[in-house]
Amino acid sequence: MRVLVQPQPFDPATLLDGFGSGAGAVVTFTGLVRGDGGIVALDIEHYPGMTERALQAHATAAMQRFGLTDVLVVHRHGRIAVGEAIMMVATAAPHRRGAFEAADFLMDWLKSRAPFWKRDIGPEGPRDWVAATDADEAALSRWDDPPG
Amino acid sequence: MRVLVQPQPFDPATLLDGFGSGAGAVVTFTGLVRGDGGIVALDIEHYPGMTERALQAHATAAMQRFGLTDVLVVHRHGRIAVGEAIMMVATAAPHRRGAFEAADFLMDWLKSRAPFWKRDIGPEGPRDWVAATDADEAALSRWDDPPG
Amino acid sequence: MTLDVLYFAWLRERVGVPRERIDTDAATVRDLAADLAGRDDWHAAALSDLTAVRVAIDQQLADLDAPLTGAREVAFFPPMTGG
Amino acid sequence: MTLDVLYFAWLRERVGVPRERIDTDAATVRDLAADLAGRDDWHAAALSDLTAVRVAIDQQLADLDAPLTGAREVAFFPPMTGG
Repeated sequence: MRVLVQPQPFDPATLLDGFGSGAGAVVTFTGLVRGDGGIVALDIEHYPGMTERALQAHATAAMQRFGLTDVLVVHRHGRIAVGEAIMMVATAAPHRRGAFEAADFLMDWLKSRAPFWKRDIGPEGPRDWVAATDADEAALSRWDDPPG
Repeated sequence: MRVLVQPQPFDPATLLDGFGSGAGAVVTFTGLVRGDGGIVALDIEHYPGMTERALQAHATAAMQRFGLTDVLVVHRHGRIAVGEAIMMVATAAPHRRGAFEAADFLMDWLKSRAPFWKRDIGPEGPRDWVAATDADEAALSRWDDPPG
Repeated sequence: MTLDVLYFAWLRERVGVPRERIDTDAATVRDLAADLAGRDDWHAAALSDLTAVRVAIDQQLADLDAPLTGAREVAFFPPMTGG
Repeated sequence: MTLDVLYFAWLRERVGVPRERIDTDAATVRDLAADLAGRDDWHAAALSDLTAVRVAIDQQLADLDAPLTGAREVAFFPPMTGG
């Protein structure tokens, strides 16, 4: 298990080298900054200390709940330009169902419970902080019951 | 959109270079040969011509159904050693839900409707052809209704 | 009617060849399987029980009762187990 | 009681500092927010309406009514929007 919170860009190929060795299924999710509304970047603020602890705790929970053989979470903070990757999760499991569900679960949690806050940056400078969405809350509530 | 059916090993980093440019979410699934039951490899047989056409058709269907901006499917045939990747699908979409569901859909289809047949290879040589499973059929039937 | 008939996986092993060109009067895939199964023991071993057999006509999945009108290539194979 | 209080995102901007060390007699997080909101206009702008405010005590998510017994660090922030 590996959890990284860093300002630097990350290289998926390097991080995934050897990941999932012995597993039958590896799922990765990568979140990229889209240029919607003419933005040029995002600023991501985090809570140093709490963010790393929360990610570690949820990566561990996902390992147990979905029977993973490995999990990787990397999340950037600071200014991230349009087109760049913000974060990636990778999950490894014996079969595809566990790997898919664990990645989906981790993403729903990251979107609404991980201590990150983001704001849009336009050509003119910082805009508003991005508001939390009901859709992200609803997505997370899917996991309240044990997986089927 | 890109569909590859080939005997050679593939390099995910090379195939994914530039994949999902402009998207907000990229999901990849990689299937690896596990050493269950003391096997040393799998032999994958395919139907040259039909396999490529069927993969193209389903990749196109997934693009439309899930609003993807890009899709990649690579599937090997021939002898594949334990620990090696058999196949990979990658999906790119504006938001995470479409990318996850499309990858999940493509995998369920690949497991039970794509023209590939596999057999276990032990240290002593070829064993039985792998039988289709009810679980894979059930997984595919999840997609009979329009996505929620 | 002249057809190319293809076999995959254990059907290929039982028939002994991956493909063959044959002449037949069969109207449907099921008729074709019966015709072939009556030709020798190898074809019979592959095609007398169609419970676990899938078919494609001209590289499109088809039912056993699909007509062969205009078909050039018919394939017999077990349920797929890709991925 | 001496506490480190941290602010994130728009709460940080309204208060004007990312963290401060304060003395308080507040028994709960909600009492602490009221205490701080009464100190000046900046704190009031951040903490008088707690509808969209989340809190953590010693880096664990907590309720507004959670007691501050033993707490060393309290953080106020908007709902998270990571990923």
